[in-house]
Amino acid sequence: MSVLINKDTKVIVQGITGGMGKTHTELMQAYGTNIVGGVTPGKGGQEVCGVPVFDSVSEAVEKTGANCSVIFVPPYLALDAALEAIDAGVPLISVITEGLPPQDAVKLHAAAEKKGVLVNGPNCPGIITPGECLIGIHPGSIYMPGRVGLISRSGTLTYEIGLGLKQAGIGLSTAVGIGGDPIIGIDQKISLKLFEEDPDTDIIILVGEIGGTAEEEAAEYIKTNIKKPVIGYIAGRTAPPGKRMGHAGAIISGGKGTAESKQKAFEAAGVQVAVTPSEIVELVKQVLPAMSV
Amino acid sequence: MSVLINKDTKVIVQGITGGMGKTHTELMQAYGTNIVGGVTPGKGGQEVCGVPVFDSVSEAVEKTGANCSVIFVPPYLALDAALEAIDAGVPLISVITEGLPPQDAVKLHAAAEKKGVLVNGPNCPGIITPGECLIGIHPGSIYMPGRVGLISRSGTLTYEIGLGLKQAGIGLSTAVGIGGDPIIGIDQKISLKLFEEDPDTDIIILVGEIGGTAEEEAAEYIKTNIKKPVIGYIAGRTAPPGKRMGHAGAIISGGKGTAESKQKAFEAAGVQVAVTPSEIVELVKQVLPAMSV
Amino acid sequence: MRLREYEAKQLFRESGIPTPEGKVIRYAEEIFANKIYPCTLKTQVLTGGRGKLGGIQFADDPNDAYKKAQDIFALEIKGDMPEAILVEPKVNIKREIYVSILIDRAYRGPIIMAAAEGGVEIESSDSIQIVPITGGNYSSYLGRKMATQLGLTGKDVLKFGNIVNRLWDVYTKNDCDLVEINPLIVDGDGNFVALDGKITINEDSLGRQPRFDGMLGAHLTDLGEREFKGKMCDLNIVELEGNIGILCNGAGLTMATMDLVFHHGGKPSNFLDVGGGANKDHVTRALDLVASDEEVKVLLVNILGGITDCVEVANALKHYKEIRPKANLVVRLVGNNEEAAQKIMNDAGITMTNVLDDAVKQAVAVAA
Amino acid sequence: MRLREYEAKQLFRESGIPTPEGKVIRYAEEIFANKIYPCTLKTQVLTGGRGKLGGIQFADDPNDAYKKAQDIFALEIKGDMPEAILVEPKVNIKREIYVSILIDRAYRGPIIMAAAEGGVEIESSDSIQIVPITGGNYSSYLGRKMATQLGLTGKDVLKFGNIVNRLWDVYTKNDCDLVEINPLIVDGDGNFVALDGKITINEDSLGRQPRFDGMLGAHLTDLGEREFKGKMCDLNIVELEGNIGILCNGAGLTMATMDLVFHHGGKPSNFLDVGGGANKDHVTRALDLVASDEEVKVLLVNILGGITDCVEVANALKHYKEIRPKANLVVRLVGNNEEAAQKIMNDAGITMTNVLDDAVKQAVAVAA
Repeated sequence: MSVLINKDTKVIVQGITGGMGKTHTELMQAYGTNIVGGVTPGKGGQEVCGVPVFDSVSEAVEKTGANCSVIFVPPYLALDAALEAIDAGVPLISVITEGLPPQDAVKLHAAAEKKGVLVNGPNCPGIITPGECLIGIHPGSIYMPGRVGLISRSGTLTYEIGLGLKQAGIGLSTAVGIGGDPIIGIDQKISLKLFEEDPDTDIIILVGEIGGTAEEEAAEYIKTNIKKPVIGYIAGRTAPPGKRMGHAGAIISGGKGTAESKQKAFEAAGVQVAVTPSEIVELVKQVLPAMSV
Repeated sequence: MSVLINKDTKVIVQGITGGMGKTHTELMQAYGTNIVGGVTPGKGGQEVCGVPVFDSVSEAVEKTGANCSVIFVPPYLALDAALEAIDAGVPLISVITEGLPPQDAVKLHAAAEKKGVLVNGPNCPGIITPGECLIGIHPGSIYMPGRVGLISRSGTLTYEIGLGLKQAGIGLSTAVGIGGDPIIGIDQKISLKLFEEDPDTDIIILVGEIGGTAEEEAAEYIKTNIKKPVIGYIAGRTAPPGKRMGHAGAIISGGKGTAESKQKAFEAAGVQVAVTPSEIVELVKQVLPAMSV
Repeated sequence: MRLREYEAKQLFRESGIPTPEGKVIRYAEEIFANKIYPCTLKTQVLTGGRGKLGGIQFADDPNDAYKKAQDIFALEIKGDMPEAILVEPKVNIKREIYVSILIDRAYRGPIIMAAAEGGVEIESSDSIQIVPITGGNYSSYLGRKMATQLGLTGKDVLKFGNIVNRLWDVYTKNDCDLVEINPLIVDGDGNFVALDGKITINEDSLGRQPRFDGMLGAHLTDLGEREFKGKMCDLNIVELEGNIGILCNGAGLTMATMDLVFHHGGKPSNFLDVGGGANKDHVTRALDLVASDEEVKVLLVNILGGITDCVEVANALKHYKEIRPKANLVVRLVGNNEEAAQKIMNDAGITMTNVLDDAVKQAVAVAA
Repeated sequence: MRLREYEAKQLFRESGIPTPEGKVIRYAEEIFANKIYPCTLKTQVLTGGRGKLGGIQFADDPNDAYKKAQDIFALEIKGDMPEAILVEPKVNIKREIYVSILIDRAYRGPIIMAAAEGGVEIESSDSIQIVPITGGNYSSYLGRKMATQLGLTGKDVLKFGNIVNRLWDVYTKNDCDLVEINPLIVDGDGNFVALDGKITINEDSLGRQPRFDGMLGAHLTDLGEREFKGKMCDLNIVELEGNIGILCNGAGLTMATMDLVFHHGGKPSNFLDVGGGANKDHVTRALDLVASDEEVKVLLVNILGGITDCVEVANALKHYKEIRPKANLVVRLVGNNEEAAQKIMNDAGITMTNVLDDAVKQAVAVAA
């Protein structure tokens, strides 16, 4: 079992004919993801990566029965692409695209909420259920299947932790890369709820970073809603205040969004906090035997 | 009993300081409607018709506990006024204003649906529960309380029928003037449902007119959902095709929206159809004794 | 307010929709400034079906064009004389498409309507496709969705989608009831071009669309003289064939009253809805308008005052009676401020009838 | 991209927000064209707190103004030299208000933020009011709602609401992250005027806002030289005080790596996130940028390829090593296309470390 995606997920790729779309379609296919088609307006009728390309999402859904879309289109076209997928009734959409203007993101998420559509991202690595299905840009080979749920704001840091766990022989039920943008769809709370309800997830790892108050809110949520053990990590403990850290723009400003505040919130919610990525693995190892008792 | 409004309804008037707003506030008060305040941005703090004027709907709701708003503001300001009432959590809004641009009406109703707010109108006479509460511009004196529910697209025709019934000693539970615009909130179906569920309504009168397909849709709805007797009437049987009839713009065009089509739909749904307004009264008289058996 | 073809095309171009490079001429002699042949000359009238009636001609050279321009300027189309001719280069048509945006009651909002074949009989076409624009929230994919519904493929999906994007711009920017391109053609080079267009500006919105100020009158050619005058002072009158003038307030009541006149064997000479909240002056104008029809033997006034104050109507009737003491007048006046109105009417010597059927029967009897 | 005051005010005026009638001067001598006294001279720098540092002066006559203009042009504000002075007539301030529109994570959309008192310390004010603009759907009542929340009454509700309407126009039309008027003043005649303003254009949106083309560089005065260069080629580098250069992909991993360097007792000289999907050339530019810092004793590269192709990184490292054979390089490179990258690295004689902690420890040891 897993959350959000599994071996039965039928995926279409919006922007499949672009360089990035094509490359990652091949990687997803190599991983075993059931890519049933692609969408590039104006290129319908072609075949790319062995799957048909359609001019519209509704046509793709109708002809393939797709229930998930991964979006690789350029930033200024991503809102329209996502609205198209929402309108076509796709229940799960992963927007990989980085650099979506925030005013577009607001419209995207408002439309998704209205229709009850789950949107992963934007600016995210996607989701992987190891051994079953990969949507997005995760390097599939560095994860193994197992019973740990992973939630992360950062893409590459997700890989880091997946790899560390694999090297320790620990696998994941699903890894959800929720994305680093200020406004995202599937957030920490939604992911926590899904993992709590998933019978095949035993432990949850929550990887946060400085900036915003999402971790504090997640900690509040954990207090009352999550019974499974949660292990937390916060990137950016040593970041200088007032500087945008990296492309995702994590920032400590006005004394808000600090690692200390997040760590305290985690601890108050009973979340064990790791100081380094490898410590996460150690903590999981400690919790796992306790659970098998 | 009644539908939508009763003696406990607390009403605010948006546009209370305007000529029409003031006049009809006085008429509503004279009828006994519990007007708790008014809203005119920029005129907060004044008193009009013995009630306080507020600058915003949220302030008015907070201070008065209003659960209904009647809107008398000019056409190009009506969308904003209605959005303000929706945002302030007012559950029932009656937009009396005529001449709201259709593109504004689309936005208004989309916002209302999203929040589950009932909007009466625009371009409507409002609603009256005789003897208890009047919102809008109905001349209160021509109705009497009773057990007949009245739904009408036309304002003055509603009065005509209310008067005819009163002269025959028949009263109304509630009269809902749904308004003549192409896009309205509380429509025939919603009104039918409310009257069907109202224990103090025995018969329903449905007054339609040529143009559009609302009557045909209502007939379909009646077939499967309405057990109470329904008496129908359609204005415009003799209207020449292709001509806009009156300010509300009822029109038969392209062979659609004809009185014949509506009459057939009514008859197929078991709705008795009156050919003149006075015949409505006769039909009600026939049905009433049958019911008291 | 329906625009003429050349006006519609101007709005198209402002929003980036390609049209043929046309020129508007108001005198036949202006045709000699046209340098591109063969060309098309199209009469600029508001009524449809001008092509079948000779309003569209093709010309191969200046002399031919001059003769045809003279013909067209002299040609009345269903009572409408052309105010101009639009001259355009004749285009190479590979394909014709119909596309429009309009508000639809059933969808509670705007829809895109299109058909894979353009043409004049589009209303009755079976191939009409619809894409709703839910809540008025447009995004480009909706235009492309329509493209695929029409069976377009490849680059044509983007080209057609782009036309719809711009059509949406025309529709919202100008508060339109309808924007229509018919036909939207694909020319020899594969470009999408609006060959003919129809735009209806929502009349309730004219007050916030200053660019159309003062244009309404020149765009109402399908109305009779009284209908036109009424429209110009916000009185909605429809002229009929009979001899009973009807003046009511509200479309529903006016229609019911008209139906009732027919029902009781009478013939209305008109249908006049004074609208909501009419004051004395407005009602006076309405009364004058009906009275200006010499066929009218009796004037049937049926007013139920809600937003309309009965006193305002009574004062207008009093004034009317003073000017035309012999006019036949049947009056029913009920509703807000009824008692005060009653008094004015009594003082003016106008009798009132309380029951609608009685009033109608009385009017029919007088007119017979 | 944060705009200077005079640039912000230009956008304000384009959307109809009143500002004082100002003039931008770039040479002190231009002050003599100013005719209105007393006047205010304001240095046009990007950093805040200019008033306390002498960047705002008042002058009563041309000679006074000239002297002060010279002073201001010579005055550095937190490392920033003025590129211009904004000269405005001194205004009569009856009241100061703070108002802004910005995106807020918690509300998942834009909010109106305002306080009944303007001033520089607004961030820490207790009187901040918030009105969310749900789903980005603005309507005028939201501005008026804020007015009433601020305690404004009467005509001021409409005047303030009108300012917010226009501020929303500025915000959406220019793809802003933030539009702020501080203070919004009420002058002696009761008019609302934007006395100072701050606008931040969203950098991801610059590509669709052609009016700001080429302006980014001149609006980054708070960056170090390398930070500036990085920004200009889409490399996000933050300069620190140590001697270990860090090059990673992704903000989270870069921060985690930086944290780990500190954790193991090292001192990073910088933090560089090459972003997602970097190719060989981009990584080469990143490597050159870090290497240009003479303090860097060792370069720690930690790349986990997802959207980034490990081969592209390997080729960049190979090239780097060829040019600087003696440079200390600790490399960890895992993920998509890892085997092929491994081969390139082996051929180039660069050893790789598989475990992050090992890589960091190794770098710390080399730098010590």
